[in-house]
Amino acid sequence: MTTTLDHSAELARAGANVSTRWQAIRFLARRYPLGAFGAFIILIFILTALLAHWISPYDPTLTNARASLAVPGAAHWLGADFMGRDILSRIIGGAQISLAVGIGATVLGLSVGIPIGLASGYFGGWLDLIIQRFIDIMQSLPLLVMALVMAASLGPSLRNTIIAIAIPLVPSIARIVRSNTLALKEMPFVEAARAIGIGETWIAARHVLPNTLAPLIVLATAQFGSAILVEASLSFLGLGVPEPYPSWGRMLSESAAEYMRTAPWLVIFPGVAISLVVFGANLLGDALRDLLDPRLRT
Amino acid sequence: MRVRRCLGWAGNVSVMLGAAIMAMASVPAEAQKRGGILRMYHNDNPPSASLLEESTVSATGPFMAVFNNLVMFDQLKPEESPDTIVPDLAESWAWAPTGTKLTFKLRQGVKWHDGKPFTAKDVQCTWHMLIGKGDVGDFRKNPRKVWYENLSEVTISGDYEATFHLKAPQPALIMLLASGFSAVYPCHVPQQVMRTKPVGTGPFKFVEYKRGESITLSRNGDYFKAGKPYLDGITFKVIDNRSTRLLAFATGEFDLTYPSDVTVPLMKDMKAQAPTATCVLNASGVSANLIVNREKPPFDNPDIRKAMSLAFDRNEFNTILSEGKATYGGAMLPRPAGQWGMPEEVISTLPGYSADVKGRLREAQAIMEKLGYSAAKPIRMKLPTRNLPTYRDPAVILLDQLKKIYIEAELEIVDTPQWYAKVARKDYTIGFNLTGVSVDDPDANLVENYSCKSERNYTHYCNADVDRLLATQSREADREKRRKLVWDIERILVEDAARPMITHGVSGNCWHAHVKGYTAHTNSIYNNTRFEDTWLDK
Amino acid sequence: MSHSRALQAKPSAAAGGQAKPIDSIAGIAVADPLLTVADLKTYFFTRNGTAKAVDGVSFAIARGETLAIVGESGCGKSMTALSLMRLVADPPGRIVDGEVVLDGVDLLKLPEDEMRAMRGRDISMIFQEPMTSLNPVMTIGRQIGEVLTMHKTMPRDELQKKVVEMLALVRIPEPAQRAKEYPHQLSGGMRQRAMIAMALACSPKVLLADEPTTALDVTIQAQILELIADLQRKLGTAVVLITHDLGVVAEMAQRVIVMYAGRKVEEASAEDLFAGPLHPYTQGLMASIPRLGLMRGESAKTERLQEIPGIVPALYSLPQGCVFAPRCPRADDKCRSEFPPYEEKHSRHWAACWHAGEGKERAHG
Amino acid sequence: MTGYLMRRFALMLLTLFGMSILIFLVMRLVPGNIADILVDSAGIVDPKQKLKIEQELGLDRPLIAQYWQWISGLARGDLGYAYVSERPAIEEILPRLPVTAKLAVLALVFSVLIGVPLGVISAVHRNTFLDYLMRVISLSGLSMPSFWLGLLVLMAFVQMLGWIPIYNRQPDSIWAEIGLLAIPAFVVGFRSSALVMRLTRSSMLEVLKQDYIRTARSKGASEKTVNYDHALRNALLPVVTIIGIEAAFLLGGLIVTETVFNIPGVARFLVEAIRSRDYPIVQNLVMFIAFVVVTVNFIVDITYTMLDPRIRLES
Repeated sequence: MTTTLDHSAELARAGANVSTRWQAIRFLARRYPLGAFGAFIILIFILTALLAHWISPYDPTLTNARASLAVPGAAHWLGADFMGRDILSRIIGGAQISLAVGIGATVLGLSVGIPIGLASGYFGGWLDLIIQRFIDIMQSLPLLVMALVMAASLGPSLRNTIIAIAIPLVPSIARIVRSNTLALKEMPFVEAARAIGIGETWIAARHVLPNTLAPLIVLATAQFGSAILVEASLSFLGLGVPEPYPSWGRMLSESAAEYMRTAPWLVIFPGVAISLVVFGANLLGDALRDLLDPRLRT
Repeated sequence: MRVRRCLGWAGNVSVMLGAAIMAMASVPAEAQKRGGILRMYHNDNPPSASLLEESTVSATGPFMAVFNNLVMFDQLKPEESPDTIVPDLAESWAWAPTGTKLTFKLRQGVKWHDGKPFTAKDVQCTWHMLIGKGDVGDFRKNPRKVWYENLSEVTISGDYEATFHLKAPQPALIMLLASGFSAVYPCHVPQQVMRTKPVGTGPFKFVEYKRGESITLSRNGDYFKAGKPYLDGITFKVIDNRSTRLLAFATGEFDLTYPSDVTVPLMKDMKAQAPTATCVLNASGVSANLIVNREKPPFDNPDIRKAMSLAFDRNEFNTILSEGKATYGGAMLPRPAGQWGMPEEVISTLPGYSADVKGRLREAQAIMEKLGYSAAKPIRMKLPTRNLPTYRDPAVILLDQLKKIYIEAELEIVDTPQWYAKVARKDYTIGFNLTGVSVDDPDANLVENYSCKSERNYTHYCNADVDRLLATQSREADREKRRKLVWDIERILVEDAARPMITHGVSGNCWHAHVKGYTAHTNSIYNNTRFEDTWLDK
Repeated sequence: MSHSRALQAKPSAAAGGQAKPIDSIAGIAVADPLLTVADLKTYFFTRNGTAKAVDGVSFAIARGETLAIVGESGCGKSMTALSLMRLVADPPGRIVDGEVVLDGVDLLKLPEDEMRAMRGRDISMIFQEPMTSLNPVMTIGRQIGEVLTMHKTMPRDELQKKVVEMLALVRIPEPAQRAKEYPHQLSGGMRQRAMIAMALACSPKVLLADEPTTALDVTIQAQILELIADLQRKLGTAVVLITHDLGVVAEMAQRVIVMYAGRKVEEASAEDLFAGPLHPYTQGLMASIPRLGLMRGESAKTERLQEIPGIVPALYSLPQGCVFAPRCPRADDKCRSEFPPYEEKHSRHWAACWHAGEGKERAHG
Repeated sequence: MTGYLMRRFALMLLTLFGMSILIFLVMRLVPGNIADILVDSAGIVDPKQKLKIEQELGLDRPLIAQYWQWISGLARGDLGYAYVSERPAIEEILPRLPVTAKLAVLALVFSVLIGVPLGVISAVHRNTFLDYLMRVISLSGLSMPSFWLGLLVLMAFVQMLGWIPIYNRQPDSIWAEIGLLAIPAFVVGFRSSALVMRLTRSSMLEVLKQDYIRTARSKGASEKTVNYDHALRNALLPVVTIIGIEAAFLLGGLIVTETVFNIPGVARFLVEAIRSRDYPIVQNLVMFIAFVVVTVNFIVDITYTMLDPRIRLES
């Protein structure tokens, strides 16, 4: 009851031989084939980003006059853009940017949202009231509009893009932490901890937080996907990650859209990359929700 | 040698092609048909409708047709030069023997669009506002103030004569007055209105401007040039995406592309998509260049500046951006489109212009290596440029070239609102920049961008020798003598790496066969959109 | 509610006096059975293994008779009833074996659409939670009328009349008005009455009542039970009453089946069962009910209430041998290794226990 | 009930007030102001000219005074003057609203028309191949950036029909307009439909687990009656809430889609105004969007109470 993460009991009951981690993974993969596929996509994505330097056929920023708008072929598998930069290399490089934005914004959102939600739910009172109103305000704008305003106000850079995307992610994190905290703080084990004189902050951090982990993991996975999407949209509108970083969204934006007819691969491949990664994150998120949140099991 | 050949070829072909077609388009034998709306698109939102306050082609395109100048470049002649200047609101003009007084005889019976009569007072008002004489009201911006640095006052004699008084002779003043930007404004209309609902004397009246959507002009029935204009009106639909708008042109949604909107790589596709349309390629009057902060390390070191100049592979820029059709030279538009360009034999002697690209690169690398830089130990810096694709694309190529001389620059995309402020603060080492020139004349181009006093000399390049030579050439009436002076200035600018020039761009313009009486100019994109001669053969 | 009264209210004549066991059915035989359930097995196939929710249950019931199925929650009573209706959620549940013969028709072999036609018309069910068992966004009248339209064709106004009639029959005041109301506007007791009206609208042959009074106030409970008994007499419906409340059993049932962990462990007439429970589980159940002790005039002070230690085992990891052994005070090695056969220990009193009838005798006084 | 509504309304006003402060401050944190832009567009760097423009626009006044000017004007229905166009902001915003509204409504219709049936079918056939297929389709819809989908649709149109479905002039009739807007609306709606589908499905599954569904079955109701008469009726209640969330979601999608399809609506105008630091436009538009979101949520709340007899008939 203390944690829904512990699957060993369930695994054992199912009679699966889970003596090794690998077998546990195989077991889960069989139970959640779509989730496993999602995890596979994300894994490939992360590996691509980490190994970009070694697997990239060209330097993603290397221009080449002779390869301008090269058609996909042997030299450039996915073609080249107007400036002769290899699209495959740029997609591989773009994975780094997307990963940085996805993880950066999610982690930043969590690290701001969790304390806010904990404080709001655990201490209640006027603090809760103020935080709740503030969350209301933040949530009265669509995610993209909020990110847009923030991105414009911070100026275009990788760091600012991460911040701009993290800000609108905070309310939903704070909200979920708060509601879990409210439910948990009346639980016997929290009462017990309080009874033996453990400090309130310590209780909040050590006892309440780990128990909100499951919904947070589910939410974070979903937010990872939407952070990547929002980055793509911001970059598409010219307010995201600037050159020379090969951002997928910007690859799609004007310079690519200029060649929509003459060089469609400039529009197709980066879009496929974005969709695939977000699709993977969504599949994984769905499976994690099934796995971690038994109430939502279908 | 390769560079030079390429250069000459590119220039010749584009211009000759343009000129030939233009000549055909402007055959006057056909009888003009009246009526119809000219459907155009716009690639941008003009900042305002006030030509005197703006300096982009996005403003002249739609609004030049609302106004008249004193004089203008013949709309149907492709090349702009002192010889193609024709009367507009001025019937005739004459220089005083001292060369310091220029008197215009003005048309009578001309009416502003609001019905008020046009008089010499309006001419006086306009230029006094431009030189800051008297109350300028809410006239906010004055980008071409330096053009009239030499103008002390405008006097009038009666309602139909105005005289420009100069501090020193300036024969090229008449060229400046023929620019599309040199509109005559009414005294009685506040500037706020001129920015939003401009009142002119021109062939078309302003109807409305919906930002991000459209600009609409309608025929001025009272236009003082008899029988003109032929069109009932002109509409500009704003479409941001170039692919979209060019496709819309190809599918017949529009009659004419926006001036200079068709890039070289898209020309082929345009010809394939709209085979019956006329497409011409001309100098855009826009040069790609670098602004260099000579006070900030490492570019305070002349050796590094020299290495950078040597390292440019202009051909690569040219091939990627313009399929080799752009031209190279100094600050002035190169020959043959340009009137003032240096001869090829002069250009090839300039540092960093020799055809031996590899040799130059090796030389540049040697300089850098001597200073202790290498691929392992590069200079790291940021290279700012504006957040516009026309700036970004070439800047990316530049980054790649700088890498070869061990300068690892990261592009810093600066939003338009911060660009000039940043430059003014000298908050850059080198930056990528585009310079557009509306009139191919040193008094416009060089004075605007390199004289110490100019509002638009945002690099604050200031060289007393250059200023002295600028003043001398401006007074010089003999064109050949003036040309020599200009070349001297050009050499100093190149050697100082004032704004190292990369290429002078070319751009295309297309129109469907039924559009008549429109001519693309070969040496400017700013001065040919009066549309008073344009008609539709439908 | 007085318990002595409850005992008196119990019908004295048990049906099926001249009982003769039918083949393959271990248990009290019923002459002219209306519904016969034989060796019913309903298993749940879950990620965690197979749960045998109903494991070889057999019984029969005659027209107009009331049979009670008792046991703790989770012992398979409700699943037995749902299996009869063929409403076990599939997946994960499935009826894997057995027969459910109603009036000569084996329900388990019927195609789904024919089964559907039987539900509500020949066999219907009342559920435990009147709060949640009624559709919150439909009026009471519509929900009752729906049963009628599904099984009969009748003109609208007649339907309306019949609905009001049914509501009147279950003694809902102002029936015409109530028909237009939504479930949440009715009290718990009223909702259960409406539920009964719905179940009986087509005068079914068998009514399965799954804990019909558990969720209600004590005072209402008696009224509802009385209503069911009353309507049963009027309509001649056989009632399978599922409950954990032995008081209710005493009041309503002629015969009783005790279930534990999906199996039938004891079966007898109500009289016999209360007089002398044989299975230690039944004994435990009775000992845990205070009023049964009080009923016998014993002082609550002298008789400590007993509770059955432990909990019902998880159905997918049943122990070997007697399933009750882990909780049974009398369990020995034999119990733990061998499953006891279901035998007639006394006349018309069956049980599955190696030690049937031993000990605890004093509970019966 | 009225007490609840009053409280909700007060909270709504509070939220909007907070939003006004937030957006006002955030916009002023933006490096560079309109004066920079106006000066830059002319390519001049004279600080005197910039200062003059700032004075003209009141940008040199204290923030509190600027805020008060805006808010007090807003209360009077005066949105101030757009900096760039120098026209009343209301004249810039109002004419752009109808097309965005039409687009949003059409997109919402698409998302409901696609999302609800798919969600129901998916729930009814849960864990079958059909369910998996629909979930994968909806998930991929949710994963595609709508601008990319828009670009693909544009490319397909051009490639196949040689016609580009962009909004470059006011269509002749309302039907022609709807026909033209249907394409971008479909793009936005398809993406949102994924959300509606998923939520309908889970809502439907939740309902199908309810006791009253079992009751309906015990009455002999057919699967069709159970699914569409008993379950859907209940499952649609939370879907109504979803549509509220959708409204906000859609506005985000419209920003990029209006850009791709060149639709002269407010969403694209907002991006443009942000780029040119046109505070009066940005402030008022953002407030307007917040107002729409908050109001729609409010209306959804009311609708919910109207639709659910449990709440509606509460005294």
